[in-house]
Amino acid sequence: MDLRGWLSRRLPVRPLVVPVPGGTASRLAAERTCRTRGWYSAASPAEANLLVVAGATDGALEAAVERVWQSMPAPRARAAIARAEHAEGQLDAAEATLRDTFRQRRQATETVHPGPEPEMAGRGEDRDGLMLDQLTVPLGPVLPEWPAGLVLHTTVQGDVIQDARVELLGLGQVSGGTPWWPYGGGTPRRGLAARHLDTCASLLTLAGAGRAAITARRLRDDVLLGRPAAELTGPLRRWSAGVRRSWPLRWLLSGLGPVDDDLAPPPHLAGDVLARLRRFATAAEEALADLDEDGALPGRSGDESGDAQWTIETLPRLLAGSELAAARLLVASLDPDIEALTGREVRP
Amino acid sequence: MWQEIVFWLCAAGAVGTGIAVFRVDSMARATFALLASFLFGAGTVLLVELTYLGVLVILMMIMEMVIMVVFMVMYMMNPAGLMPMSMLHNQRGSLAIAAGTFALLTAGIYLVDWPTSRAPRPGDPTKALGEALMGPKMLVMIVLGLALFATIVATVVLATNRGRYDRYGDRLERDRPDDPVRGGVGR
Amino acid sequence: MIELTPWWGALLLPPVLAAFAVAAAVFDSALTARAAGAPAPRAAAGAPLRAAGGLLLQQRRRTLAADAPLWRGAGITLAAAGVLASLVTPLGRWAVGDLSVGIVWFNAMEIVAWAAVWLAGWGANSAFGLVGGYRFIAQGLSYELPHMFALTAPAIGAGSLRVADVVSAQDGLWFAVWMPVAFLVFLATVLAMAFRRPFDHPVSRDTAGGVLAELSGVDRLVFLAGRWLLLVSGAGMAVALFLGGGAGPLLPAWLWSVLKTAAVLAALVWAGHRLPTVRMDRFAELAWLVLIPATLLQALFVSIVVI
Amino acid sequence: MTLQDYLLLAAALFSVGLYGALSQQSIVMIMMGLELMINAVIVGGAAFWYFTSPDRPDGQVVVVLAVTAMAIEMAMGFAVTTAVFRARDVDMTDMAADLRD
Amino acid sequence: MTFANALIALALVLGVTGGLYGVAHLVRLGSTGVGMRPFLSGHDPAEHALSRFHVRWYALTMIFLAFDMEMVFMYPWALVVAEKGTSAVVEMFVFLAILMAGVVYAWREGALRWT
Repeated sequence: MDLRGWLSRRLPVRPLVVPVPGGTASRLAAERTCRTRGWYSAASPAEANLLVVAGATDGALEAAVERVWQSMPAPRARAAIARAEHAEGQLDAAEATLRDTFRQRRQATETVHPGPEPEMAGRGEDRDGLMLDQLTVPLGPVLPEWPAGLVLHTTVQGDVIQDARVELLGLGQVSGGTPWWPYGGGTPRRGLAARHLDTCASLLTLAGAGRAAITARRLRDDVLLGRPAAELTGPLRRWSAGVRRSWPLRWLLSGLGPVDDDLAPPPHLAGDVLARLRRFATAAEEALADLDEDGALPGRSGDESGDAQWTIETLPRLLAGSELAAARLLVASLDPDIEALTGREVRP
Repeated sequence: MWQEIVFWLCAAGAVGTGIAVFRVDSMARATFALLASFLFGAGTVLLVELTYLGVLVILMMIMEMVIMVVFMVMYMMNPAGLMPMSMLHNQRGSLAIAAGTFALLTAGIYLVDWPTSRAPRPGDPTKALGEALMGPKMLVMIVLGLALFATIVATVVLATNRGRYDRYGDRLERDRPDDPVRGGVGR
Repeated sequence: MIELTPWWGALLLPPVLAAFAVAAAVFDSALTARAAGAPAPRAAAGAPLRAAGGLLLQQRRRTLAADAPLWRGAGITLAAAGVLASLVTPLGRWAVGDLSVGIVWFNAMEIVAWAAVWLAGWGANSAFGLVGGYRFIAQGLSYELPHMFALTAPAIGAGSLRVADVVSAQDGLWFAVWMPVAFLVFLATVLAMAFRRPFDHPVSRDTAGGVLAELSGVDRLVFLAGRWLLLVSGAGMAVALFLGGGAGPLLPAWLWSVLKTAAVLAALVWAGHRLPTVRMDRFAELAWLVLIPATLLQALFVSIVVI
Repeated sequence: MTLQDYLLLAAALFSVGLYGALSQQSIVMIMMGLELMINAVIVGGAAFWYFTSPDRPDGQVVVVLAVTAMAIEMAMGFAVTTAVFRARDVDMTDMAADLRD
Repeated sequence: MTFANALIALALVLGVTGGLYGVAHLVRLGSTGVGMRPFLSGHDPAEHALSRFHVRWYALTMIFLAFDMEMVFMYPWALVVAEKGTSAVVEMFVFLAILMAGVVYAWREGALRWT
């Protein structure tokens, strides 16, 4: 009885989806396929066994994906999804390689080529007077619930970010310079509703509200699949009311990552993480209310390049002095769409 | 019979890990060697039918060693022992003093004839301790209570960088403290 | 009323706890599957066992310059602590161990998880693991004192630290009825003790799985099994201290214990799915300024009733 | 398992702690030496209670006192280390000898 | 008897864990990945993470140490409170009130918040 084969046939697939600028459509398709197949996404390469690269990668992004691939334990499989339609097929092929123990055993013996040797951490000043060691923690391209293509090189002392530097990767890949949101998702209002739901989903996952996040993802996929508005308003209203009235979320997210007025934020990005979450939830509801007309677009306007540019410029100031958990929630609440920047020349 | 074996095992373990505390160079290993020494010590206390105090030492020592490791890793030069360096001074002298005290103590132990008591053992030593703390030994508890209160105040004064005047303004007039990180209660 | 099982009783303790742990894991994955609209939740029933098989197959990893002995020891210590914590918890009429200070023993065994989780985070030589490990100690410092006072309330009610006496003292009225605050705080701190959602900040996704960021293969399996065992032991102790252990009208005592523990476990896992992750910089003040006075007043109320 | 054996163990622990406290430079390591000594006091107290006066609770009170004293000593030690580290930016006893301010 | 049962249960747990490691060794696909780089979102680590971690709640640890010693007295007190009557209750809760006063002072000083 080949125990190894028996086990690997029953192995649950744990995908690690790598979002890439220009690959939003394939990322959404990959996420939907994984969710409907009951594959729960992994939080780190140690936990993952399927690396899904949603879009074409180049240069530094390719190197980052390669390093993550090296640090994934066997059995592991890889799927590069260039177009959304191929998502199903490529994921099936990847699952087949994953469960093929003979190939996995041969693959597992590859030698791991080591990178540069890290040295001891250096010390730095801190706001509470203790000079202790600082680590450089890049919150980079391959991280769960992270905007595609954004890299934040942060210096962290303890778990507080001392300073952060923004870098954008994979901008050259955006096909034809037109961002996917909101026009890629069918009518602009449907695309906008899906965009707000996507932001809320990643923010709620980071805040730990698992059920609300999964429901948001299901609604986002249904909106993008073109299901009629009448069918979606009921569940969306319940979800949105649940998010807005949840007192634990209010207690946990209020006063976090405040954007005050002297930073001149776009109107819908002002306030703290809780205000933005509630604003996006109501905006998704309004966008869904009259789904197929073309009236004024609530919440984020169609063109997001202004938001993304503002976010890229003010992120270092916002993040200096904030904890890692608060910083992740802040970036998820701003959720800059890097693809929107291709239309303009980029000044990080 | 098995009590003898267990006792000598615990004794050897306690002294062995005690020595390892100062031999090993990674701070995390030093602290958990000290924890192992305490656990072996608690083993001997359990052997002497003081179950409450034995389990109490296990409970309190694990907590204190975890807190100790937090500070060891925070302040020591190379906490994980990745860079070989020695933090010792006048090793010779201290070894001599330690060996001397040990010889002195052992001589004392074997020369003095300790009183042995035929008194009846109490049924439940913990209840005896409880009655003592409530009765004749009440002074011990209250004095230690005040000492703990003094410790809280002293540690807060010594360790915190920003006091209430930095948070609420010089005349404590601000109603919302300006802390870097918000807390759960109040603003 | 509770008598000590012979030596083979101790052999039964880990399997019983493992059965409870698998049942709780199945219920947890069924809840997640139902929320995600994945294929029939029934198929999710096998998910934890398949996941365990997958982890057995997975290649183990050791990061560069990691403190391997301490790191590997963390998972095994957590599993051992999870099992030893319910040494004194009675199942119906049998208890594997009978210590005159059973409550203090349970408390000591769950503190072992502090050292184990910090070691799992520190040993991996990874920034995310380190942050996760330190988050668990901050969580421990916040939940521990309300937890201890919640444990002391039944001890005062029964006038003894022996779990068997506490169970027999609940013949007339279960302690959960006249010590509600202590019961609720105890259930919340059992979730915090086993770092289950909503207190799963040490292993949450914002630091790529925190303490679990570098664990893979059988080390991860042993660590997660220890975490489930700790939750099961906490639920078992909640039944023994607050819900009258094996007491119940028709059914035999051990069946009552099984049903009550299953109910408490289901409630804990279900609560986890409803609440967001609690961050410790918010929970610390709440614990010290709200939960501790609440449990102290509960202890005062109980001691006034007792004298 | 006689009183002498227990006291021998206590003496051994005490002298290891003494060696550690004297030979280490950093304040935190000296505290670990101190704690080994208090561990010796705990074992000694328990032994005295069992062998010489089990009917009187004094031995147990000594152990409780030792545990509490260790906690207080640790808390104060860490507070002093934090204060010294913030003021002097070093935790070596030699360099921190001139604690003027 | 309890001591023997505890040892048997511990031995069984360690045995099962050893068994799991054995089975994992049997069905392994590849040897243990040595020298793996920790996960930093696809970048190589610049320094060892094992560094002097600046903990933000060190004041909380000291208050916890002091307050926790109160539990040392509370457990035996719980046994005798029934016989001793009101004097024991008054004494213990005066003791607790003193310590709670310390905690409220620490809260005013901002010690319960992250620095």
